[in-house]
Amino acid sequence: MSSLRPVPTSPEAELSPELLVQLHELMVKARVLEERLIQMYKQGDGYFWIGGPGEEAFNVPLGLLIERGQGPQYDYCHFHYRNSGTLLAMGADPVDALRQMKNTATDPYSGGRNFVGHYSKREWNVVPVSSPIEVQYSMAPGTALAQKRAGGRGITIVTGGDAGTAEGDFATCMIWSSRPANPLPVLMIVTNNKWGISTSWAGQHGEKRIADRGKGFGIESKTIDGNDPEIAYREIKAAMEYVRTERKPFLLEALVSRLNGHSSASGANRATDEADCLQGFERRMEERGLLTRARMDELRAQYNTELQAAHRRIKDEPQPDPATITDHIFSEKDLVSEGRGDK
Amino acid sequence: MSSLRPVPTSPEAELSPELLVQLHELMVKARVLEERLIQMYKQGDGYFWIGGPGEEAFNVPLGLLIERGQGPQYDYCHFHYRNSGTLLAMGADPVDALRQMKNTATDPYSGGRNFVGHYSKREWNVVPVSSPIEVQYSMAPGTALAQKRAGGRGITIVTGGDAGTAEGDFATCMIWSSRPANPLPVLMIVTNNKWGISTSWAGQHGEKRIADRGKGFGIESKTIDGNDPEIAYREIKAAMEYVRTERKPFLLEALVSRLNGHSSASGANRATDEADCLQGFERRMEERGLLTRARMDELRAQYNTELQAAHRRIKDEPQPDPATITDHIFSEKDLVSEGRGDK
Amino acid sequence: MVQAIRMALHVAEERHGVTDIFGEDVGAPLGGAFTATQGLKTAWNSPLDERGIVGASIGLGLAGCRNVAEIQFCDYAFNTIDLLKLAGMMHWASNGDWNCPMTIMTPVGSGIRGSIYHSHSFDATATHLPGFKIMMPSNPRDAYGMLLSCVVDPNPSFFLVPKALLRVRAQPGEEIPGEPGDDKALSKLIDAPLGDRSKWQPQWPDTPDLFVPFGEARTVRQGNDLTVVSYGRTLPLCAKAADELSAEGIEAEVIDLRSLWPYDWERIVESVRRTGRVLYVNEDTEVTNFGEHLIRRTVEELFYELVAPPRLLAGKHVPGIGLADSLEMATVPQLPSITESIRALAKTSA
Amino acid sequence: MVQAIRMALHVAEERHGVTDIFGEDVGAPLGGAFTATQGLKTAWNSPLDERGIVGASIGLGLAGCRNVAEIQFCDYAFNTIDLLKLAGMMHWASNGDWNCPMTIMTPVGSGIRGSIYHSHSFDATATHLPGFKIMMPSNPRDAYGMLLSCVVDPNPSFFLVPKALLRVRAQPGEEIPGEPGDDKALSKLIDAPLGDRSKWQPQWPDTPDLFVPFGEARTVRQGNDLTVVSYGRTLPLCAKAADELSAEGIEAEVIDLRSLWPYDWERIVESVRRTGRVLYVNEDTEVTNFGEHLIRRTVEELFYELVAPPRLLAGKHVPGIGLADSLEMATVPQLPSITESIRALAKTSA
Ligand SMILES: Cc1ncc(C[n+]2csc(CCOP(=O)(O)OP(=O)(O)O)c2C)c(N)n1
Ligand SMILES: Cc1ncc(C[n+]2csc(CCOP(=O)(O)OP(=O)(O)O)c2C)c(N)n1
Ligand SMILES: [Mg+2]
Ligand SMILES: [Mg+2]
Repeated sequence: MSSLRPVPTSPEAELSPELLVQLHELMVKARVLEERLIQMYKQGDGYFWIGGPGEEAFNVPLGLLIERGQGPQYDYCHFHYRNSGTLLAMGADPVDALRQMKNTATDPYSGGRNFVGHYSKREWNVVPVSSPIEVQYSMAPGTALAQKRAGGRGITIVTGGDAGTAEGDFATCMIWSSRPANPLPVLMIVTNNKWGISTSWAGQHGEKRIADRGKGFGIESKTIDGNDPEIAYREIKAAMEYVRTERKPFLLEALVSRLNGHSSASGANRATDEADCLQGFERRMEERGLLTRARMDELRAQYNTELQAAHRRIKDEPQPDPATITDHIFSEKDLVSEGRGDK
Repeated sequence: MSSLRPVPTSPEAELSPELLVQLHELMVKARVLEERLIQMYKQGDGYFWIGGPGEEAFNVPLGLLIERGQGPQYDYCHFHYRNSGTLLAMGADPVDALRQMKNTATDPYSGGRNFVGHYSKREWNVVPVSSPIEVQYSMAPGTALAQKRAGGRGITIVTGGDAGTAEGDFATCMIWSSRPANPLPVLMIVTNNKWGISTSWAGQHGEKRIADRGKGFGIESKTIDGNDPEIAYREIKAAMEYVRTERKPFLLEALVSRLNGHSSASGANRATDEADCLQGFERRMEERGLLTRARMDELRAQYNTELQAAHRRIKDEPQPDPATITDHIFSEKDLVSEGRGDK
Repeated sequence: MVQAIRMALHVAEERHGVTDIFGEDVGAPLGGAFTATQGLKTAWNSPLDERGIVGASIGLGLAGCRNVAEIQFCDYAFNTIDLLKLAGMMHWASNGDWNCPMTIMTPVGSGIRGSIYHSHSFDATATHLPGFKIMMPSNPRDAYGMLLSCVVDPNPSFFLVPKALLRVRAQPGEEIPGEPGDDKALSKLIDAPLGDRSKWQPQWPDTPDLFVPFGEARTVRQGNDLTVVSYGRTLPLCAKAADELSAEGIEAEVIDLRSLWPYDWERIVESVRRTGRVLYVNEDTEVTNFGEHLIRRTVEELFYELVAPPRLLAGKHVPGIGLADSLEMATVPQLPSITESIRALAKTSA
Repeated sequence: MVQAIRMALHVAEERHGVTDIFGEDVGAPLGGAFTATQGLKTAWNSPLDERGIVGASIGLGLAGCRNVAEIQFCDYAFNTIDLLKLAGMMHWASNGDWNCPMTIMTPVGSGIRGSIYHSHSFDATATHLPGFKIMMPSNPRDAYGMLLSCVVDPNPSFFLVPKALLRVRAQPGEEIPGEPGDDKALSKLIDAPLGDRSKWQPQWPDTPDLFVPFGEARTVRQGNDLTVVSYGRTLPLCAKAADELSAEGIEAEVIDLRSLWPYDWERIVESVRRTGRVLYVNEDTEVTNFGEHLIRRTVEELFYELVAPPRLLAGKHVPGIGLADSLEMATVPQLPSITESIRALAKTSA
């Protein structure tokens, strides 16, 4: 579908140099986008920032591997608020994230109604991201059920954080996906950054690995290093392949970093005690001679310039008209059913 | 506390003949009570019946082993609607269950407000049973926290059915009880009768054993035959001992029968395809020469007569005064705090 | 009424693309706690998990699968209000990008000696959830036509079923076209037999599409002395009380609101302009009650045309309905209290 | 106001037997999303699970442990309504056998550009839950005295915190006795420092017991032209609007309801009898809104003393508050709309 989509590789195979370069490029783009959004917050061009710096090594491969499209033959995406890298890898225009940050009327995801990172794109099966933690896990079985019935290889992907797995919805997703009467193609993802805002994982979670919670239900599961894009790419691909063909759930836990704290509510400043997946990957790319420092600096500078320009541009875009608050309470048309037809 | 309370036995030891006879007596009493309640329903002396025939072999030992009393030094009981045998074994007067069945003003558990089997007895730490499935599992960590802090051997016991474990509250209980920062003395019990009303366990539950769900959290767990009172007694005792001394949770799954269907809504008729724990136990007691058929028949007849008489008696007890519907919306006094003092 | 619901669901899955009718005990063998889903080809049993039920309903809706999700009793929907809110804002929060066709069907209210947890009402809660359309029938044909309207609507909807009326039959002339006039004959066609049902197949009568439009009330009795607006269980009681009071020379107009959101304000206005007196009747608890919204709007727009204070008769503000008959009768409106309220309002002098 | 809450919690754990103050991020190091629980000795962090929080709060209450459970934003309490109902009926359902002392503390309402999920109100939902007492402050001293009242009450209570007012300071003469008059001095004593807090200890000023009684409103401004009843965020706006309108010759009486359940009906009656006009203001969505209850009661009991229709100014019936300032301003009452509503009501002719 998308020109970004890479040629399939077998799960065990080394990733091709082209793919590695593409992963890097998108990781840089995602990082620069988040930095720009934080910048906007600090300059008063937006009330609140939340996003995914530190999760690029996982989120970018995820986005590349998603079968993007509309309707049950494609993947349904139930994301949380740290998936900007995934959206970029799927082909989203970063300027639109800036628009949502500045809550402009032109924000294509919510028309200035919702926080940044709260994506919605029916064309790509990206269901509206909402702030309440974990509710996406209760909805995921519904889209997966539609896909199971439709046949094909479409799967449902749901993402969330570690702390949120304490909500009952996480259990709901496992229970509904592993029903013997009708197991469902759900890829359950948890990006474990060891924090829920200020609360450390250590005191709250009796389980050694979140992935272990799948075992009681007979759900295949794995914990991976989400800071390495090569591992992430291969493991996501393998997990997806399992879900696509077996039509059964898989629980994937990725250990990731939280590079700028929880959100702007905690300052959004760069943490010094967290591993940076981008730095690590760039080092390896340099060592392997796949990219030079200069090329990488240039790339970053280029994205920076682009987004700075975009920031300036969207500053003057209109704010939503107050009279529109009552628009779209009810839909006149059944958009989702009309959009279901395969294409 | 109660004269019914047996002398402690080591978990492995054979149960004494006296204890076996006592278990049998209470199982018969519990069975006769349920049969009377069903009878009342069929005669129009009550709008709805629900109860625990088929669970006596588990519920009676449970009741005998509970440390009965008021406040955190004693056990807190968060029961569901099938625990009549447990209450009897704790020393409840069966007549009171008849009163609740007939929703009389004299019903000591709810004053004619709630369904039969919905016990409440602050004096014994029996918190009000409520109809919504599984909410008791969300409340249990609260009483256990009070007990952990108070010191001593008091534990929190929570019971529920198999189907209800699909509610998020079941996961909540495991999460809150196994927090590394403060593990809690909760004995989580699931009586698995393989049914949720008309819905078979088989199609809905991906886990092989409900007890397996504890493993992910590092919670000790076990599945036992709940149709054998000797096994039940020993296993409940061992599990309790673990919780009392380790001050950590334990998950105990007991496989039981459902002898009269779900409730009066499904007719309350005797099922023919379920093992009857009382029959099995009586056979063994006879074989071992501990009881004769004649003695057992006599016992049953005696309870029958007693409860029939009680039924007649309570028929004429007054119904609640309509003006009382607004009584007890708010409490003037802090009853639970006043009742907390050790005794 | 329960058969009307079942027939509507059959039509919904046959002709209107409903792919899933699900919830606790909704599928075989039981076909629902009240038999509303017996014999339906897309009915299935879910885990005992209301959050999962509502979540799956939303997910199915987002995937374009029209579905009817049952909460066995509305009393058990109160741990899902966040998910319902989410459903109600899907279209709005995405600025019109997504919609979510789904119907939550749930029995509500008193009347079966259901005690504390089988007697709750849901109209106050539902009307406080923006983004939902809400229907509540008082007779079988309306149940049929409302459920079909809910199902074909592209938005989330509540179909609230007054459980006290589930065994009620159609008034003569108000049958669903195509259903056999004879109750026994209908039962034979579509009620599952007792005992083994594994080989049973329902014989569906050929009933047509029939849609009760959202926002359209129905005047069930005309009168010029006062206006009574109700819905669900209390509606037939209001009609009965009004009929009886005719003997006393009181002629009450009785309006069945039917659609709680959107609602037929025009019809209320027209009637209250004529009568100058209005009584709203429902059985939800009376504090922060939907009838209070209707009173607010009444005084906002019709204050100067009222000849007596508008009234609400609703359930007492108590934590639940007690099991004993004496308690239930004292807690929610019954024929005597409705009659008395109508009489009192008719006599209130201006 | 946030420091007043913290001081009340300190007094509650020191002198009134509170054993647990808990919720998401309530304990160290953060001490609450709004710093309300910094430095408290019984504060601890819970798992991210609101059902567990409310459940544990009930369990603690049943075990006789007075406790304050925080829901980080009331927007996240909507999956716990069933548990809240349960808490509210513990005493009633057991026919007086058990009671359940517990306080649910939660920030409510708009005013921080919180977008859809940090702007919800909770007063409509809370007042529809029998068995709860409900307080909502509009100034620091009330926050202090209400929280203490909630804590010592033997029943479940809601302490609803208008998040827009958390940074508001006491009016001169309305300080809490014992607190240093100087804000900086207070901050130095009890605000946790930035950076490493592991060795920090708060220096609590010696503040006395002070209880705002349930059911007691406060007249913040006297006037004879009309009565304005509000609470929380909109209360200071109503007072300000009234002050401004004085220049136009409109003298509004402004009542801070403070205690939403039970509420001070006598004070409203006395005032409305005098003024004949009443405006209720809150920011929850306007359909099935607690202000509509107050209007219902007003017309029920004071109809013939009204000289103009009683009015409600509340939030628009939309699924949420949009992030953009333009959207938030258009959705919930602000100074201009409040001023305009008061003016219009004062001028409505009888
Ligand atoms: C239901 C709910 N409760 C509380 C919050 C407030 N909150 C926002 S993010 C967050 C922590 C989430 O932690 P985690 O799930 O680990 O995700 P992370 O932010 O670390 O990626 C909390 C408590 C919320 N948004 N939703
Ligand atoms: C929250 C909730 N949902 C639904 C119901 C209706 N209901 C009552 S009992 C029951 C089945 C319970 O099955 P299980 O948990 O296995 O317990 P069992 O009755 O078999 O002992 C259901 C669905 C309820 N009481 N509460
Ligand atoms: Mg985290
Ligand atoms: Mg069961």
